[in-house]
Amino acid sequence: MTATQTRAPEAPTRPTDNAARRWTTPGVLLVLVIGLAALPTLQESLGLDAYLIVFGYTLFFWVTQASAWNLFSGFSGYLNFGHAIFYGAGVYVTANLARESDPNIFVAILGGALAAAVVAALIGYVIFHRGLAHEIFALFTFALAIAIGVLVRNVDAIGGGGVLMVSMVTYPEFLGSVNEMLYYLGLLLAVVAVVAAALVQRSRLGLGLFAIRDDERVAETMGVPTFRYKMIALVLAAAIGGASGALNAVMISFIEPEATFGIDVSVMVVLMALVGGRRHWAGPVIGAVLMFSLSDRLTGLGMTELSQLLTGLLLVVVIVGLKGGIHERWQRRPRAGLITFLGVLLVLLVTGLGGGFIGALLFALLAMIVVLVVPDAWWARLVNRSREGQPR
Amino acid sequence: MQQWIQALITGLLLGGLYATLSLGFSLTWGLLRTINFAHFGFALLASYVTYELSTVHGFDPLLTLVATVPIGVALSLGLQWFVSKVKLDMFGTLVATFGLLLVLEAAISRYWLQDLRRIPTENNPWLSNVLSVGPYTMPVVQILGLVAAVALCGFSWWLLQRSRAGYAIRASVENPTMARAFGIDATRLGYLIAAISGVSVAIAGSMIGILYALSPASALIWVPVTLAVVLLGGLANPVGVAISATALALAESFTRQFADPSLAQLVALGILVIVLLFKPSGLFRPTVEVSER
Amino acid sequence: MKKNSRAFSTLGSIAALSLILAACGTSSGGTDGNSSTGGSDAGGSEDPIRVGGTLALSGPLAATGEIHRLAGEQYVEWLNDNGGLLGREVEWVLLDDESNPQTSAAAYNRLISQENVDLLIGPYGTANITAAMDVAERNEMVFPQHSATLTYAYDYDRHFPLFASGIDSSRTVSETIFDAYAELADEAPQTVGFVVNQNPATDFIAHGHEDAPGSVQVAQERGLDVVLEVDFPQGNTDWGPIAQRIKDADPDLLWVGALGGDSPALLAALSQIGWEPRHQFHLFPAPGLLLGAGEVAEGATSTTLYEPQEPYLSFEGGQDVSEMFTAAAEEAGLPYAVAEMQAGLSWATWQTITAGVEGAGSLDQGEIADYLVNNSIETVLGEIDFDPEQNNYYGDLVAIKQIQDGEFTVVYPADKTADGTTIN
Amino acid sequence: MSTDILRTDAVTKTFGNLRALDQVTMSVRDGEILGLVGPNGSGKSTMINVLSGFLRPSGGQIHFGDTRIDTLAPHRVAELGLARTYQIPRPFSTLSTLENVMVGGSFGRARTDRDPRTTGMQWLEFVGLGDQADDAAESLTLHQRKQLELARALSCEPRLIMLDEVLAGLNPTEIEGAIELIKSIRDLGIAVVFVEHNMRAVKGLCDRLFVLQSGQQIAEGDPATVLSDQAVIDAYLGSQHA
Repeated sequence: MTATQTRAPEAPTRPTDNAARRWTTPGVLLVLVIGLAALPTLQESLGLDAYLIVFGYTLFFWVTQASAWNLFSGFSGYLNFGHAIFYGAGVYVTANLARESDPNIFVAILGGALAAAVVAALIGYVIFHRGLAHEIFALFTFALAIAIGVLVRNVDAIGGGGVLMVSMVTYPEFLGSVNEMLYYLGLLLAVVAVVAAALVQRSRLGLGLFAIRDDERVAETMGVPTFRYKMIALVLAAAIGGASGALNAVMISFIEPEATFGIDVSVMVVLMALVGGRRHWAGPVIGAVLMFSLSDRLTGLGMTELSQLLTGLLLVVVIVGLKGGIHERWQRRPRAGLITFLGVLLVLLVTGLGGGFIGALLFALLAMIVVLVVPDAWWARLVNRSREGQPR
Repeated sequence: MQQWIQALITGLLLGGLYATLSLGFSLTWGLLRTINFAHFGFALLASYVTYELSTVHGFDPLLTLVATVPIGVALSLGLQWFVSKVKLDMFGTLVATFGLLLVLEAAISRYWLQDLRRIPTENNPWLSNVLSVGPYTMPVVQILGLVAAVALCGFSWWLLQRSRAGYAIRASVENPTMARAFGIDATRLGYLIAAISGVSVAIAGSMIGILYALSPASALIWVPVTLAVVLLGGLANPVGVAISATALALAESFTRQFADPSLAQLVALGILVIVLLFKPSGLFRPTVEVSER
Repeated sequence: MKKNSRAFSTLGSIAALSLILAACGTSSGGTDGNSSTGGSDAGGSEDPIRVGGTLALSGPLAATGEIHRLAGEQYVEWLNDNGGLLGREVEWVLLDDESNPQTSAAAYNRLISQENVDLLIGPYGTANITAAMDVAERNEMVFPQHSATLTYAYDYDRHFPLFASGIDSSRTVSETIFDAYAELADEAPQTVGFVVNQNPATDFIAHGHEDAPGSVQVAQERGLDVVLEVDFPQGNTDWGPIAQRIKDADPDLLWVGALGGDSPALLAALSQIGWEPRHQFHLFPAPGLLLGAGEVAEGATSTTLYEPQEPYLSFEGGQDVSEMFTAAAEEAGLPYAVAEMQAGLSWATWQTITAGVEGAGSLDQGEIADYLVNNSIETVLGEIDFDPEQNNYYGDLVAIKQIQDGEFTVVYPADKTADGTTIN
Repeated sequence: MSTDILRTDAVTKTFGNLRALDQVTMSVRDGEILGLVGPNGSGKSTMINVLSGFLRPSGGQIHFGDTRIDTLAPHRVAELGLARTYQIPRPFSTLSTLENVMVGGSFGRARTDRDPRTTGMQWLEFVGLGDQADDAAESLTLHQRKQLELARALSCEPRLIMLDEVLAGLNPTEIEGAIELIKSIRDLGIAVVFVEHNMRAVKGLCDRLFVLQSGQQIAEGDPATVLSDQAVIDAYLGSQHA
């Protein structure tokens, strides 16, 4: 067995990547990030409306939170239903900093990350020694988040007697208006979250977490330091969630314990990751883009019952039709999925039919889901018929 | 001293409601491997039907059980059919049932609007129908609720632990393949469990309709306490549910009486967090110990 | 089981397809947001003036959001029937903020930059108003709002509050409550018990904020003996123990920091343990539900800024809001169709927009703001003079109403009562 | 005298009031194949679980080389070079066959300078699973899963490997293949603890035997003498008559 030193093990995706393929994903992502970063400055000249900046920020927020959550829960199988604990820790760092003077946004973000990391370390240290079953862990964290909400409500030192306001924060001039600052920092945190998830997934830590997810005791006896790995992943996920929470406090400006530690954030990140796919860093990104652009378009329609109905139906359809989540199903039909998505997106953007960029993005994703949901048997017949041109 | 006993009574009566509400959720989770968030939608629908029949059509609120129980059972059976056909893992059922909850909330707010609704006092005799023993008072409707809770938990305990069907159910949950080999029809038994959950969620829903104001968004108020009762009581363990529901309700009641009502939920959830830290499977053994593979 | 899972995937694809068609169908109407122009013979042929705003059409605040939606729609209809604004038709672009501040802030960004609305109107609820006001301030737009009570938090010079309680609202509202009960002279309550919802709005009026005193301190200042002070969480599930503590404290005046459905539940619990409040005050109850509580609610007082009775009916638009709102509410099937404080606040906010635009004769935000600050505005709440020195707040117009023989009627101050009815 | 790679002193394991292991003292010499045999329920699997750290002993000590391991976390035990297979295969179901082996290659005693993907492929080929590398572990047959168990244990680069009834459920040809495989493992200088009911394989492979009955040691020594020992025969025959 010749000992030749080569790269770290590949990402455990189904098709073994060759070198060329290996660099396309990061390449494409880099171009996307640069494009997104340029958006605010090009916004006027391209004639896009300024709302895209705010939509962009909130989209980055959800991508960050869903990716951070998945980094621990998706990879390790311990579904955390109290992610709002870490998000809320970040929010309340900014809120408490803002009690005296307008806080510096970077101090707030780092403080939020630190606070969330400390809270995660505490919770992790206590819980992981107890060996809670996965579903008990899930609902234990759910109850813990709500208990912390009630605690913050009643402890004036943290909760400020129930209400804290964040109106202004100080930040470097070159970031532009508050909305642009939120956009840029939101994009930065989203990139950090996604890159962290991708790096973890491709590293020894990722392999260890996947092993923990499938059979923790076997993983432990094969040498995986399960306690240490669960702690590292949880603290990392919490830090990113806390940082993003600290930034989001500026957007909410009215900070209340029930809303911050309530089920909104905790349940939404789980839905986004489960819908998008838990086993790959791209899963929560796709889930976040789909769920948020859907809710954004639907709030625009002003028909509340319809939007609730559509969101509920979509959840059922996707979790039933695409068992492992959109990304996993996409891996079985990568070309067809991508062509549908890009095709529909371009058509809608050109014709302006979908009601602007966000509508086009949403319908392109929904079209891709339809293509992916079609069962294999039908798909095979469909593809063959189109190739050979005559019906079977 | 009198306050202690009155707080004890109030806690017991509240425990009855918590137990009835949590029983179905616990059985579905423990025996049917489904974390059913639509459960809270079923309860809300039952509350609204009770409100509608008593306020608009003048029926006695308790009599509306004749309508809400069949609805609850039908919805639970329908869900069980859907879940058994669709083959989702535990967390897949959670997403699907959360979706169904949203659909139910949309339907409810379509018909009853977003407005706060409550049965007016003249249509709701149960609000003033109170049994008083010395200085202590007990609303009769909550006593009936407690009786229903004891009956439901008792029956499901007897069914699971002492009846042949119960033995078959537990066997088929613990080792489905082996059970099927012995000819146990798991689906039929699954429907039996779903029916029991349907009855209990409907009774709890109607009780909530009688006692509280309703709005389409109020379904989720009951999620934390139900999770606490189910986790504390051990999955699908009817006796565990009954005792943990009472324990949590008493803790809340005493906190409200002697400390401050705003801390009640903190005390209840605090107990849960502490107990789970020392006994991860809850105070009582789950009915079916998922064997270490 | 292959056959079944295949069947379900097909079902999934059909459902997803229908989703797309539904989404396409609904949004192909070009502009987003259901705009209600109402009115037929609106003036002017130019494109309509678009007023943007959000309301809680879903989530915990939706019950009251619904009232503001109906009142707003009726006003726009009335406005377009009476020549619209500057001779142009008015269109209200309404989005749902789902009772969530973050959604509200994002929606106002959309209204301003995507919908490019000409004017803004605030959402419902203190949290959502605070979030939306930041967005309005960044865009220097006039921001009239009807229901924010945390008066200490707002210093934006183009924000126009219609919750007419003065800048020091926790003190002024409290003083008005106790002034009303002082009318009872020797029968006035000596002891008071506080039971307060932790919601920010009710908590602020009851406990105040830092240097601004709330009702508890004001009661003590006035020599009343506070025999009970208890907070309950939003979504409280048991009223028994709270009722028991009230019975033990036995206050002359039961001061309930109520929101929505709290009051009837508490009164039911009190009647079950056989305790009748001698005097009872409820801060922001859902009026329909309180009346629904029947006999136990007799004598209950609450705050108001508009009631469908004199003198309000003779104020500017007082008659219109009552008739149009009640008709629309009955048609929509609301269980309680009476136009009261919330509907009045909404109508007054729209009146402020109309007065500002017509007075300034233009849609320029600065001119509208200047006009509103320098002129008194006639509204259903009465005459209002926004005072720039007090962050555009003004005098206290809060009145106290009481349930007498199953009906609400204003009992204090005297100039707001119909034919001199007094508190009992 | 080759040195002892593993030594247990009076190891006990109780489940409630059931004494699964009762004061068991045994040792495994470097490079040898030790047969751990005994009737069903004699505590063989429990012994492997305890040795590998999967279960904590209730009493007694275990030494691996000169390090005491019964107080170490199981992953520390694996890093020292002790690996095991499971009687009922427990693959990482959502990972591919190669990824399963890469877990061993990335942790355990594997030196970090070696790419686990390459070493993983080598071990897969070694056990004959070369062309199943990218299949999902879930899709493997029972025999293939047993081979995967072996490959996974070997990928930890152990000094001692414990095989828990790897022959159970295999047809004769598969058994022959497995025996050859175990011989080649021994040739790599890895000590083997071989838990097995197939006496023919035990006789063919083992240098020494250690016999357990209801948690207690009843015999030890070379296969020929041990299998003719009356107590051992009674233990097996006795169990057949009971």
